[in-house]
Amino acid sequence: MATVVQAVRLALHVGEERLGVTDVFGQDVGPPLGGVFTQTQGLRTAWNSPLDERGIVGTAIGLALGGQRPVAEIQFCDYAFNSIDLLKLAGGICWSSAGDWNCPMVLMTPVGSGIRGSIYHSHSFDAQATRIPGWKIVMPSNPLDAYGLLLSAIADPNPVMFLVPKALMRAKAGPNERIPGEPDDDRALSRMIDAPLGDRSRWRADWPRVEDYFVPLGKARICREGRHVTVVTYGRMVPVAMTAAEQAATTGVETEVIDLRSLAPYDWDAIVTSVRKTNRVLFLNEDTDVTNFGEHLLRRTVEELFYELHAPPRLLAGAHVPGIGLADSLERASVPQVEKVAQSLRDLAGHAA
Amino acid sequence: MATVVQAVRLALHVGEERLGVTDVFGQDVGPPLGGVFTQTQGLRTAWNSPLDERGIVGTAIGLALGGQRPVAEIQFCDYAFNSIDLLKLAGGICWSSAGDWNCPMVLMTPVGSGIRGSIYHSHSFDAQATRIPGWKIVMPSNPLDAYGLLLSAIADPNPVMFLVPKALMRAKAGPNERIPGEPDDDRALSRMIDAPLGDRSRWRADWPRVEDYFVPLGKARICREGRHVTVVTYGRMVPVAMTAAEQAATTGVETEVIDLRSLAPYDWDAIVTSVRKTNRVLFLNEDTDVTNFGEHLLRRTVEELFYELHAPPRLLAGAHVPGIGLADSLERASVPQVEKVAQSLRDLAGHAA
Amino acid sequence: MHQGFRNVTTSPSREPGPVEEGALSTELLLRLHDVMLRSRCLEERLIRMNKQGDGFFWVGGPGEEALNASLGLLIHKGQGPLYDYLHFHYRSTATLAAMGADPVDVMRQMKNTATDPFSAGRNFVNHYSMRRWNVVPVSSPIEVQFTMAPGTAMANKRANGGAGRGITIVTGGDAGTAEGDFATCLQWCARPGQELPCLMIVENNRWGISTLTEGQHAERHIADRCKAFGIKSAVIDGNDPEIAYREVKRAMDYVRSERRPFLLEAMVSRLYGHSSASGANFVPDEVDCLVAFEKKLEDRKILTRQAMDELRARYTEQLLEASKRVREEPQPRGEAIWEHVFAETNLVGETAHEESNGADPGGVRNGSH
Amino acid sequence: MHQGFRNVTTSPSREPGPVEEGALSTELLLRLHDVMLRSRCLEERLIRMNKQGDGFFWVGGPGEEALNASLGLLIHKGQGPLYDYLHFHYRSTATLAAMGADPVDVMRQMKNTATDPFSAGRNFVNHYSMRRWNVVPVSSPIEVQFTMAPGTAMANKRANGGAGRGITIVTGGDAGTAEGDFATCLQWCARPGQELPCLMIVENNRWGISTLTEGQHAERHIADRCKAFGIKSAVIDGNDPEIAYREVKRAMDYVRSERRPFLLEAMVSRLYGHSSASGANFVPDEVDCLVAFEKKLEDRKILTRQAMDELRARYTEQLLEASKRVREEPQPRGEAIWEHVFAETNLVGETAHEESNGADPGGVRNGSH
Ligand SMILES: Cc1ncc(C[n+]2csc(CCOP(=O)(O)OP(=O)(O)O)c2C)c(N)n1
Ligand SMILES: Cc1ncc(C[n+]2csc(CCOP(=O)(O)OP(=O)(O)O)c2C)c(N)n1
Ligand SMILES: [Mg+2]
Ligand SMILES: [Mg+2]
Repeated sequence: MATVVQAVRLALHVGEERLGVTDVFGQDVGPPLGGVFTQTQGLRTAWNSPLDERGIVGTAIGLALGGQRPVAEIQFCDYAFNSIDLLKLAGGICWSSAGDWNCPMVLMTPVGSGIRGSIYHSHSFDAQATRIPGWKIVMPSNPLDAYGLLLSAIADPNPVMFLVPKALMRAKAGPNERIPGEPDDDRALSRMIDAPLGDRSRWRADWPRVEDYFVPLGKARICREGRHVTVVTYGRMVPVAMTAAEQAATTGVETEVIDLRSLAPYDWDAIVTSVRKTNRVLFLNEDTDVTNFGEHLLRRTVEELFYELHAPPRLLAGAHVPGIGLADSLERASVPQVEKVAQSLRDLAGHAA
Repeated sequence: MATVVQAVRLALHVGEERLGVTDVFGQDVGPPLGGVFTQTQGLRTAWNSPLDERGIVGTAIGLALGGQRPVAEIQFCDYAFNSIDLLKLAGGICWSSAGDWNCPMVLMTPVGSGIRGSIYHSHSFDAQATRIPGWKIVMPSNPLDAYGLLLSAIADPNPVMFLVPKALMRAKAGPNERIPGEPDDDRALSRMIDAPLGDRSRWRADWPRVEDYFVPLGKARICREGRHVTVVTYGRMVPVAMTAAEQAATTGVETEVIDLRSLAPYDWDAIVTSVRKTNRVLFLNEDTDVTNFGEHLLRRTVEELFYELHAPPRLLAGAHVPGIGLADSLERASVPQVEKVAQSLRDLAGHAA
Repeated sequence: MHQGFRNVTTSPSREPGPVEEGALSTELLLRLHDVMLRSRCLEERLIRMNKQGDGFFWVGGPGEEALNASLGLLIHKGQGPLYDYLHFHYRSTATLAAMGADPVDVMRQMKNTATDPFSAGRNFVNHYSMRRWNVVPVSSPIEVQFTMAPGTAMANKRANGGAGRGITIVTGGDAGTAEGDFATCLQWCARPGQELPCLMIVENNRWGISTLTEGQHAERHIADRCKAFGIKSAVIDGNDPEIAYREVKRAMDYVRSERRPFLLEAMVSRLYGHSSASGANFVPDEVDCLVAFEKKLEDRKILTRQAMDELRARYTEQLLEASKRVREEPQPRGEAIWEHVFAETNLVGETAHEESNGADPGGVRNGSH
Repeated sequence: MHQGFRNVTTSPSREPGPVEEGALSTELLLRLHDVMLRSRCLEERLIRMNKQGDGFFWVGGPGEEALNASLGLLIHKGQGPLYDYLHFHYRSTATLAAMGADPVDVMRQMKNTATDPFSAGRNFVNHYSMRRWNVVPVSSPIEVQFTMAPGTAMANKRANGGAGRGITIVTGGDAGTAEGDFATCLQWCARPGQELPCLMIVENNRWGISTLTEGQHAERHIADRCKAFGIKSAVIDGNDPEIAYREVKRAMDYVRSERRPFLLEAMVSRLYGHSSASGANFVPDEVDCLVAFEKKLEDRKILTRQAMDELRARYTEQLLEASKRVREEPQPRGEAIWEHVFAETNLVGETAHEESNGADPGGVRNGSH
């Protein structure tokens, strides 16, 4: 099965060959490295940029306005915070011109903690991103969604942010989550598209003939069905929620896990349907928990479903402190852990109707 | 009575003379203009900077680390979005160094709509600001608070954001809100500290002997007491809430209006006390309503006071679109208006216990 | 900053050839004058409208007509990467006038009517957007246009398999060059082997609102900054349309043919202050490019004073009449704020897909072709 | 970017005087060697620790010891604006070694122990913070230190009524100069009449992670960018401690006495790749400043091979022993994340208030005096 990082690479290849992608660029995106996570190895249109995030975002906007199809990368989302104004600008180009222009670009960036990245390789970007109107925002939790969401992002005529959880880069697809057309044998796939160590000057990727697979933007995925509690989450917290659901199940709590996948637009219907069923909901993400996107979802839930709630809806998110510390103990104390999530599920289920 | 902009000027003067302020700087902050809203006229330490927000924020950090007491201005908060990374950096200096360093700076910037500022002179900054740990954040709604909050901001050993609602710059203090020491006669005050039109090369401010008045950071103000509904708001929405409360009162709805004044730290006790009394709460601000600070307050309210709520708590905030349009009709449609607020109060009060 | 710029027409690094050559034809001089005059009359109407309460805010380019009229007449106008991409700031009135923009539309934006074709009443006046002429939406933040310019310049360079002649033109003020974004543009346009056909124009009026640039900038000429990057440049008197036209053309020809960047710094005037926020009153002590040019035309017997006065009276009258009609046009509906947050189709793909490698699925999928 | 830098010792604009003059005393050469060697042994220990799983990440400065040792020995070390403010990046190991930082503390940060005095286990190794020596917290984002440097340089310039000798020193890499923040530093340090005592050092190893700077940068020398601002500069071979020491001293003396900015570009090596993320393996094809210097010392009979080998063995042994002890030190408690979000007192006011005009209420009020 492809890993997330291989799925991203395959999607970008399809983008180049069939969806008109003209540029995959950013710091160390081109040869010889092909991305600090190997996500852009072997791509025909990949190139290295100067070390200048503002130049990367601005140039991507310009390329898009110039009729090209850029996929720009910010090496770590931690380094996108000097360009929030440009992201707002991109999100406002269609609106400010009253529909005269559109800006079809994809901004790709690794997010979140989980790799002992210390203060500046652990930031989340979902709360910041959802504050920027005019952008569509997606965040996969597995290889197949990474592939399908990235194809949709590329095909969309609007700016789309593709947030990749760092901690899941090497995560493999589940048994029935194979990318249509990928080889059955993992090692075969690796030999085809993973660049060798050492000299790569003569290496070329041998791309498998993967098929189109578009995950519609704005459509959630129910990863697990349950009657007692709903967890609304995305990205790196999806596997955490799944494990916690397993634990809760041992004490008879049946948890429904919703992987939102798209944060903008987001699948409100999926949330409503599930909360109507379970009457109890936990919003889960790893971004800091003051002015957090989960708080938006919770607010809307309270405003529209107040009388269906049998327990106070909850948010579990990251600690509102200036950074995530390097030490394991610090990282664990900063973002939601399985035990805490499982406990919250039990607490919520414990509330009588 | 002093206006907000005069109160800011008086506070900065006291800062220079008695609290060790060494620099009041930013674009057009120094002579001859003294600020695009006249807020820095006549100040001894005011100077003009290059047109470079990143340089302004970075230099303020450096001055603070160098033992100076800078008050830096971003001319409009709309232009601070290219420096979010630097604001995060400033907020993290103490934490990242485990308490070795602190960063005593004040960042002053006009916020919000209400002056027909169009797309780039109407942004709010409260949601963005509250996402940045390590900062204290204040936002006055009247001259006396502007004076008292700014003095406390200057005296604090941490970075403090002073967000001034553009639309209230010329708002006057209420009868018993005189700044201690300000002259009784407004025109006298104006003659003393407002720079004349035309040539100012020989003009000097004649400062009144205003006294110390510190509004503690983190302390809300109850602007109006009521039994039926609580409104938690700040800045420009305070007068809006007060007028709406008046209207609601005509139909027997008694509204309690809380002016938060400090967004970080915020006065949770004041909210709890009031909501315990009214059991109904509206959170009101003009920032865009996806991932909004009011949603944080609402979330916490739901988590901690769920069983005390007799009605679904509500948020009224700005429309989540890329900008605020120039036309009156567009601006009004983008941010909460009195009628809508009054209606929400009636709706909330309408819910039986 | 060095004050003797009025004597400076070109800096040592200016390329190629001397200034003196090639006088402009009478016909061209008349066209330049006509554009400058029409643009000035429009600005004065806009200022009047603002003072009468028709429109909340004015900003524009009176004092920059000589440069901008020249620029507008020389632009390779059209849609898509075979034509010039234009990243303007808020003082480009004369440029658009030269290109043929309808002054009534400008007044619509001034009055933020629903009929404003550039922003439907959303943006300030002189914040143009015209995709059919590659005019990228003008936005208020200073210098951000310099981060986008390399992107459209890449599109220009690739167009028609590299045989395209379109270039990217980006304009900005002097004070704004202190933003890191100006350096970004220099850096990205000069990448070795990846040089971009981008004409950067700094319209130096020596002010940033109330701040004299010479108090903040140590550069003798802002244009000197591009030398370290091997980018050619010129510093010119932008108040003389004859110099301006020749130098803009020279710079443009260089960028068009060499497919390399060029930085043109033009010394200009700011005749009505920064904007309506600073009163928008006429500043007597700055060179008025229109007055100076009209004197020349009179001395050279190309136009009589009377003819020019009549022309001015006619334009003023026409604009006044039009402004009355604009005043009657509808304001936007409040609900309109929800429109155009997202695009349904890939508009920018329309003219570009034949140049870009591969078809344009976004557009195709959304049936915009 | 131009490759012939090894021949270049100084650029035309380098000021003042020729390079040849003033050979270094034997004692100084020995000190330089000792610092370089200690620093290299420490880096090698840190890399080993990382490979053995003691510490998640390594980044440092092997290959920059000649320059950084010289810099560290010349810094005017102390607390407050009368002393040098230091805005370093993550390759300053030898600088801190020269200043006298305890290598055990560095290993503590490597192992993110609770005892790490720079960040209490929060930050990566070689991300120093030492207020008592004006070492501003090193942070990972590239180039942001260049936006802060003008601020501390203003404090230096004011200190002791303008009679202070402290300066601000800011270091960074070559690729990072593409960020607008580098231009910001040039702009702010050169303001006419407001020039700042700031020594900017670009440590040019020709790489940004996997990207060759010459492919992205058209500048023949990055230092050329300061010419437009009237800022003096030099480009030197940072791999030769004799050149480096002389040139750093020359630059520093200029900034200290003239109270003006200076940009020093030093060509250096990157001997273990970018960081542990790229393997942290020794790169044979780059000049090793320590090997070259030891050869010189041997040829000049200043030190014998044997003596140097023994010294290296001793340092290596000491560091190994210390690393074992560090491994036993406690890790931070999880709840520690809540500490130091806010400061209780105005620490930075302690030494500064006598220079700044007016007392320091924050500090006073919070009783820190
Ligand atoms: C990023 C940003 N900062 C500040 C402002 C406010 N502002 C508008 S115009 C201006 C001065 C611009 O000066 P210059 O670049 O010389 O252009 P000019 O107006 O003189 O033509 C400023 C500071 C802005 N619009 N954008
Ligand atoms: C703002 C920012 N962008 C990207 C990165 C990731 N990154 C870390 S080091 C580096 C390369 C820096 O190259 P250079 O400035 O030459 O310094 P060197 O590492 O070569 O000493 C990059 C891109 C970062 N740390 N900060
Ligand atoms: Mg100007
Ligand atoms: Mg480097």
